[in-house]
Amino acid sequence: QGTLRVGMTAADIPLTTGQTDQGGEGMRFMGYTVYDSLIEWDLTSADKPSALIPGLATAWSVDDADKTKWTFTLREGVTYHDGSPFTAADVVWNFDKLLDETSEQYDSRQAAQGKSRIPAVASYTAIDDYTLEIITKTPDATLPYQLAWILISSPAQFEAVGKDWEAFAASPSGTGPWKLETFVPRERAELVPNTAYWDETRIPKLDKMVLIPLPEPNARAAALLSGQVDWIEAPAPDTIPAMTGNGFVISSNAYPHNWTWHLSRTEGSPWNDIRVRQAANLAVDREGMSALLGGLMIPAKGFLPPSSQWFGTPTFDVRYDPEAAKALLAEAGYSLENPLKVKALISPSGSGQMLPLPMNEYLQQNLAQVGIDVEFVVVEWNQMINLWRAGAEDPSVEGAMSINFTYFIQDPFTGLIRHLSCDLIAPNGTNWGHYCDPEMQGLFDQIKNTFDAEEQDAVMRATHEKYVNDALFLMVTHDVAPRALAPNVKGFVQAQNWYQNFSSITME
Amino acid sequence: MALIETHGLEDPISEAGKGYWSGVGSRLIRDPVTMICLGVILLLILSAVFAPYLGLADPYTGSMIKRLAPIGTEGHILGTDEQGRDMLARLIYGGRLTLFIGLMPVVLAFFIGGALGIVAGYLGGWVNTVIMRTVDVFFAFPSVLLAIAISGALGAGILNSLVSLTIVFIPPITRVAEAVTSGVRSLDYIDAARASGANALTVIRVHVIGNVLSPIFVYATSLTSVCMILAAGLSFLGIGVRPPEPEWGLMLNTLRSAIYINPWLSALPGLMIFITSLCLNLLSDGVRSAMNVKD
Amino acid sequence: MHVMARDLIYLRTATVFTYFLRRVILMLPVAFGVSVICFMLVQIAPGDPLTAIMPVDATADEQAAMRAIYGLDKPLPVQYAIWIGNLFQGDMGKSIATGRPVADEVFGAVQNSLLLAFSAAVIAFPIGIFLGFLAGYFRDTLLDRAVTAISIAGVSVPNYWLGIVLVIIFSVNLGWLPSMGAGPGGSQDWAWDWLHMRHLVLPAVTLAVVPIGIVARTVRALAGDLLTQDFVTALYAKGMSRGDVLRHVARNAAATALSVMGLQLGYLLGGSILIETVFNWPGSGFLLSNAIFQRDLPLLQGTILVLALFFVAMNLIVDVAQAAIDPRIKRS
Amino acid sequence: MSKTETLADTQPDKGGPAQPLLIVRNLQKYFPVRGGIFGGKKAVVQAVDGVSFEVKKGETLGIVGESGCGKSTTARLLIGLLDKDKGEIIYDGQDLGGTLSLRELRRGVQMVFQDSYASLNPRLTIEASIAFGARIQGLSDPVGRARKLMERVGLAPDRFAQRYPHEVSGGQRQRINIARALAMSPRLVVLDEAVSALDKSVEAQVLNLLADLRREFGLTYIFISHDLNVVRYISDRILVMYLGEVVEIAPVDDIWTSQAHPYTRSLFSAMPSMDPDNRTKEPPLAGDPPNPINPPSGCRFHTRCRFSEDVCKAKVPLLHPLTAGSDHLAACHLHDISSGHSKAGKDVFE
Amino acid sequence: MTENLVDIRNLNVRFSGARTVHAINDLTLTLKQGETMALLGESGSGKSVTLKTLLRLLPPKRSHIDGNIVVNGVDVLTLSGKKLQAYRGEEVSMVFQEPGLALDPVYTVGDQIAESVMRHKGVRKDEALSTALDMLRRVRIPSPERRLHNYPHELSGGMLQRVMIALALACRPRLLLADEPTTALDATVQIQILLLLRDLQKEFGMGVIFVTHDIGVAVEVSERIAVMYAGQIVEEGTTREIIKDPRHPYTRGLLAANLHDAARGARLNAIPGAPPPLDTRPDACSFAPRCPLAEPQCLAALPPVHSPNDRRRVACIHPNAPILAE
Ligand SMILES: Nc1ncnc2c1ncn2[C@@H]1O[C@H](COP(=O)(O)OP(=O)(O)OP(=O)(O)O)[C@@H](O)[C@H]1O
Ligand SMILES: Nc1ncnc2c1ncn2[C@@H]1O[C@H](COP(=O)(O)OP(=O)(O)OP(=O)(O)O)[C@@H](O)[C@H]1O
Ligand SMILES: [Mg+2]
Ligand SMILES: [Mg+2]
Repeated sequence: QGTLRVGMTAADIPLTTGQTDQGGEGMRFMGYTVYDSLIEWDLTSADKPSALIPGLATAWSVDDADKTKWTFTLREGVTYHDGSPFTAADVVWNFDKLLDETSEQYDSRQAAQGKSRIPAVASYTAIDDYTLEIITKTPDATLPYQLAWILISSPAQFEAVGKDWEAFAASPSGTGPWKLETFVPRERAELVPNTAYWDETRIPKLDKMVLIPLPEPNARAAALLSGQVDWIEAPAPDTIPAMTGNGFVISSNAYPHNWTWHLSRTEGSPWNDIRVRQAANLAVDREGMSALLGGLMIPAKGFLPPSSQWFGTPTFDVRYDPEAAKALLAEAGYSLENPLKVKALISPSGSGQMLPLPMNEYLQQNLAQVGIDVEFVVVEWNQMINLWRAGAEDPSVEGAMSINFTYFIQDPFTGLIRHLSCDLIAPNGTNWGHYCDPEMQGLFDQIKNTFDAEEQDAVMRATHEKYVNDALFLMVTHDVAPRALAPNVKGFVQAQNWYQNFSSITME
Repeated sequence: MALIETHGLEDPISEAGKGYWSGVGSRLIRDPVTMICLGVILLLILSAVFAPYLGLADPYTGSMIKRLAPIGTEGHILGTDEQGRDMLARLIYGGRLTLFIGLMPVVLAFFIGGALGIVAGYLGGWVNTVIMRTVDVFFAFPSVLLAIAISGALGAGILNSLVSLTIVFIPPITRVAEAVTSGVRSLDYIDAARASGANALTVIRVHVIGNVLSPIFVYATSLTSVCMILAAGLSFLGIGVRPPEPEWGLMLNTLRSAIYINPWLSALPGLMIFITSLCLNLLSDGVRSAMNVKD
Repeated sequence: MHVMARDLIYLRTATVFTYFLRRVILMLPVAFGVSVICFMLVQIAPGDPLTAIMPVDATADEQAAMRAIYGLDKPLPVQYAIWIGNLFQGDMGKSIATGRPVADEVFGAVQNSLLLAFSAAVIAFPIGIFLGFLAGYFRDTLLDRAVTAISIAGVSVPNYWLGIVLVIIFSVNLGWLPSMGAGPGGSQDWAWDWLHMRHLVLPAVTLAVVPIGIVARTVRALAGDLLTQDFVTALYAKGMSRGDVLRHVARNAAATALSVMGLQLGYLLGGSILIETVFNWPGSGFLLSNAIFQRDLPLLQGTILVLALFFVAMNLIVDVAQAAIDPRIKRS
Repeated sequence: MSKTETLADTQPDKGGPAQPLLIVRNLQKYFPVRGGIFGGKKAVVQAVDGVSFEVKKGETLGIVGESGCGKSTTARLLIGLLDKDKGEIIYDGQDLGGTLSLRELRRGVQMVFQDSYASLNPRLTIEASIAFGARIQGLSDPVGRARKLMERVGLAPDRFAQRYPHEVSGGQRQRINIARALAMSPRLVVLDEAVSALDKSVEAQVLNLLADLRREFGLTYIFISHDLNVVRYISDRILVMYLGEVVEIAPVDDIWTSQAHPYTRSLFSAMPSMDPDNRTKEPPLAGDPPNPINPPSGCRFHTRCRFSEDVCKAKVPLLHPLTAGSDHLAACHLHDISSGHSKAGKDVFE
Repeated sequence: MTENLVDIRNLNVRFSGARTVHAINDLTLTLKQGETMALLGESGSGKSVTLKTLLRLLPPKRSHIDGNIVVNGVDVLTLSGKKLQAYRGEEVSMVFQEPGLALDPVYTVGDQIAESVMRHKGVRKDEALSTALDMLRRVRIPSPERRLHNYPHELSGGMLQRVMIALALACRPRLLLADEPTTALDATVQIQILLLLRDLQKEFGMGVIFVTHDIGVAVEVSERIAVMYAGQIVEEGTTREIIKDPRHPYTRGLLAANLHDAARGARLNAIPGAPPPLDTRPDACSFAPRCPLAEPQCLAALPPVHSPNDRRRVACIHPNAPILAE
């Protein structure tokens, strides 16, 4: 019971039509609340990394003979908020919404958000009401992870509001545990429980959940402290003492996020020398940085958080050891007197970037102490995204040899493959540093072709071990998704995931 | 017939031969408030200029361990900021940038707008029409809005702030310069000068500039405090000076969350902005009354 | 005699109306200039406005497709022509970030800003007038000094900072007033009750500080100036009381004071961006700062255009009202 | 200071003594008044309309008339501070805009303004103000000239040269203005209400000075005033203006004893009497002068004239001699037998 | 004493502030009921200050007044509050030099006259307006009904001064103060106003103090003339006496400078120099530095007041000196 008022970091209510915008937060509050996907994340546990579980699909399998052909069995008896039943045809309709520009339900805004999430999908057919077939372009074992992105909106509702996404946005309909009751752009959205939700354990206990965009961290803090909201996302570290002092609860947990310097591996980059890469990783005093973040971080031990199921057992120990770093640099021919000079791209802000400026300046000091002189190229966040898309060889990066980026690393593709795959070298893909290594590429292929989940996990671990051992990134820290809760918010379990389950929450 | 105040023929004014500016000066000196404000501003400017020689801590590097040290901490009289950098040093170095982007646009606008206004006011006719109608368009934007719009479009950066603020302050100065100039233009001594055969340039140089400059100047000084607050506001909003530069508006922004930990510390940049703009305002008022220029 | 009076009133109304028409016509080129400046804002902006809304790993093709949708692939004059053409049909384009029509977004936000601006004006103007009158009347006394000090402090204070301080004191520490938002249920279900109006208090007070100073200074100068004029002496000379004289002075000051206040209202509307950000007030300033940070240029453009036109209209109203109040209409 | 010294730079006489120093023909100046919905031209002030007169070498022409009748406008037209709409200005036989440039004209014609304070640049010392014109005209030793002139107008250069205008009295400022005008060694000085703002006692001092200077430098004056006594004292001939037009010109004694134009007559009768036993009984004219924006048709004075008849409304009277060859000219139908006025040619005033 | 409408005794007015001005120094003046007196003097001689003191219009903070003023039996200097308001406008009223500045620009002239009538006569607005209309008629304004609803800026200078006079006389005051009411007007209009005032004075029978620096104007309106110099009355007498038989050298100088019958081309008999600054209280003859007849004793002490007949006086040691040429 009760009303939970949430202060989001987004500046606006995320897109309500299905495929949301506003990044991870959009999916968290407006995606998995109002909608379901075929395959979902298990958000019930705080103790272990979340795994995929059945959503609107109850089972899926890949054809033994044709590894591009997948069959999905869909859940029966699921109805949308508008009362219409969910069938396989709806899934096809939703894929067309994103992929088929000629379909009447094609929505460029949702497509912009969703299309790139399912690069493997070639075609899809409804075999019967509850069986769906998907053909992938090439064999790709990561398809389930991709499908976890895609949210299913109600075709019947689309029809009912006059085939207009604008109108649909105002009264959306999905199959999710929450229904959107009202919404005022940029101000608030009110969600109420979907009492007919197919998973009874996830029928919300609250009467209402109100989402309020509060992009400014201090406004968020003030709103929480003055009792106008009960929950805020990402409290500013310095406001936390005031909150805990007043009985507010800080919830945090590891989740698949990292804060790194993506290194350039183009011709002539000093980062091509593994000794330099390792030295840099050894030079960073991650514990010291923790003070800056009010302890709300997990020092990096690798590219993935230490608690990840894919962490493995790398041999290179990412730790703070300036002496070792100096030794390595000396081998590579650099010293305090003759420091290595590098340029680094950073941005003063950006979603998920934590506190980019102080953190980078801190890094700069750390690196200077072992003989790496960093000069920053500071650009706006939007410009940074452009530079990230352009890649390390693009002239517009002005010779920068690294880019400070934070990554969503929740699944095999976003977690590992996209950063270093030879076929994704920028500007055609997301491999900013132009890294291309046959051995790594082999591992990536293996991931895509390993259809057994556990075997696939093993390959993932091997891949991550190579990430760490070769020190392919400057691995700095992981965010812990802090959120501050009023004392009377009970029953929240923070999963190790970008998304969260709000159904268990009650207000006292 | 009270047009003329009459003095004795013998020696009406004891300080005969004394220039206009020395009169202004002596009136200023007798005004304690203005002098104090002048002192504060001079102090700020001097300390900003000579910051590197004051033996201050490095305003760019700090230590995370000492972050947010309270005012009065040993070695950091005014405490440290969120990155453990010395506040005193940052405030003083911050004065550099803040005063620079707070005063420079007005200075630039004073020259540009002043020149435009004098030309428009003296020449009149279509030159006046073109200049003043263009100025009118800019007047359609409230100044804050215009500054934010241009800065918002151009993006953050010192140069961009300078450009946008200068654009904001050119129109009002042009308008005042035009009004003052056309007022002076209609006075008999301008006619007398023209009647002696002097060309427009000479008349402007000898007779116009000297008489319009001080009202324009006084008006411009009254804009400095607005400009400073606006410049700091841009930084505060994140579209002015970029971190890690010390700038009061920006410091105010980055120290905002520290208000829960160390409220006095986070109030310091705001206080500096307030004091400086207060002094600028009082100074401008003082100069105005000393020059006895009517509004 | 009464017929004559009515004729004169008619004449005056007619003059005011002619004046109004002339002002409207004079306003057109200004409005055109405003539209050009607003349009140019997008052009001077570096970078690609679409970046912010695409997922970071969107491909080049996907971006090009989006660009075409927003018409950003056409040459400049064409874009302007389309933009201005659409403007006349009330279409200011769509927000890049939300896809919603800019017009809807802006007008909703401007309403909220107006609410805030008017509230600030309701606080600022009476106080400013009162203080200014006091200072002007008791010119060169201690009271005058005090009022001058207050008004200078008012215009010197960075109000965004003041806003933060007020929030800490009255919302966080004392818990008396809410720190953000336009009412417990958002701006949509605004009502004139305390529950809603308490949300207005802090932002309106913060916003009022500067105009209090400005109005006080203006009124002080006006009153001080008027009180030294011959007609005031003449009023005393015919036996008028202090109150009568003040009435005359007030009536004389009305037109100028009104125009200053009208402009201030315009400034309040256009200048509240920082305050709206601090208080999360869903107004035009808040919208503008969102537009800036999301590089939502159509929205930026639209918001500024509407605010500027509002300001132009405000000027017009003020001018005409001034002409209507003040019998000495300027004829040139 | 000898006379020749100062006059060394004076423009040489061109036309000889018979050539009038200044001839003005049909001078016209209309000021547009903006208004109307489109802010366009709506009306014109007919400030000066068809003014003609001559000024002989060495004489003083007084111009009188009520406020707004175009005296100052005429003066400003004469030295080119305003551009004339129509008409000719001939200086010593040379036509302005033709053989004579504006710059040359300004060497020969200078002006003293009414408001002694506004006509001095507050930021220049007195010496600099006086020297400015001479410097512009490229005359030798402008500062020395200035100091000599200061001495001549009765201001000790040592005490006054470095003062600023606000540091001297009104009478002294007007002396400075006179010195400033003389610094370019003009031949004609236009004095626009030069003594009107001064107190009676100071006025007398300045008038004495002007008379001395005229004699000493052989100057020609155009002396504008609304004070008939002053004009009478200083002028040789008097020109009367009404609403932008010349209504009468005559030698001072002629006009003093018999005014030909009804307006002139009213103007003279309006002078306060100085005899307590013989005070004015009846105001000579009723009402205020009409607005020059839409001046009355025909004779502009007809709305206030006792003798007004239809012809006055219809026809513009021309300025012509009262008797052939007379230098007493008037623009009135009463004095034009052929005008059709019923009382034309009769002595109506007694 | 009671037969005097105005009785000013030993009035001193001093202004303090940035510089001290001893504007009025020991001024004594009487006016009988129905009499018109011209106060003549050059700029700064204290004419306006005298009038303002009579109406208590000087800024109370910066002006220091002492002496005695009785108007119609009322001790003016002790008045305050309601009594002062009743006195102003009802007993005594004033016409100003610049009617354009002395009328409130945003009220119609009718309202401004009516306002005064309402205040002093306690009548209703429409009644007051008809009084105003009647007054406008009496000052001979053409089409007064229309003018009643005009704003000041819509009227010409002469018309405004008529309105001002109508306003001043609306409550039938016993004393009218006129401060150079015609200086700003054209010659043809000035004479109209002067004659109007003369007529109205006869009609209303009030006392008038008329300030001017123009002797001709004084002659037109007044029976008596008092000549002021540096805050003092240097000579007083009937108009005829002052014009025909001036005794004080300053009065003589003024008359000589008047050009009225100065021969053309002849040198004018100008008074040299300029009036003294009034920063100290004069303890000698203020005119002495400019006086052709000055003697050492003039600079040593205040001159004696010589009174040849009852209401005639001259403050000079040479009251009987023959008129000198130059
Ligand atoms: N620059 C101008 N623009 C418009 N009207 C003008 C201008 N200058 C003069 N006038 C008008 O022309 C008419 C004649 O003015 P002018 O100054 O020549 O009169 P004047 O005889 O000198 O009067 P005064 O005795 O008041 O000095 C007046 O009605 C005046 O308002
Ligand atoms: N309010 C005041 N404060 C200070 N000094 C004043 C004030 N009013 C008048 N004076 C001074 O008092 C003296 C007499 O002034 P007053 O106005 O009476 O002169 P006036 O004879 O009316 O001259 P005018 O002919 O110029 O009107 C002047 O020196 C003037 O400067
Ligand atoms: Mg004139
Ligand atoms: Mg006076």
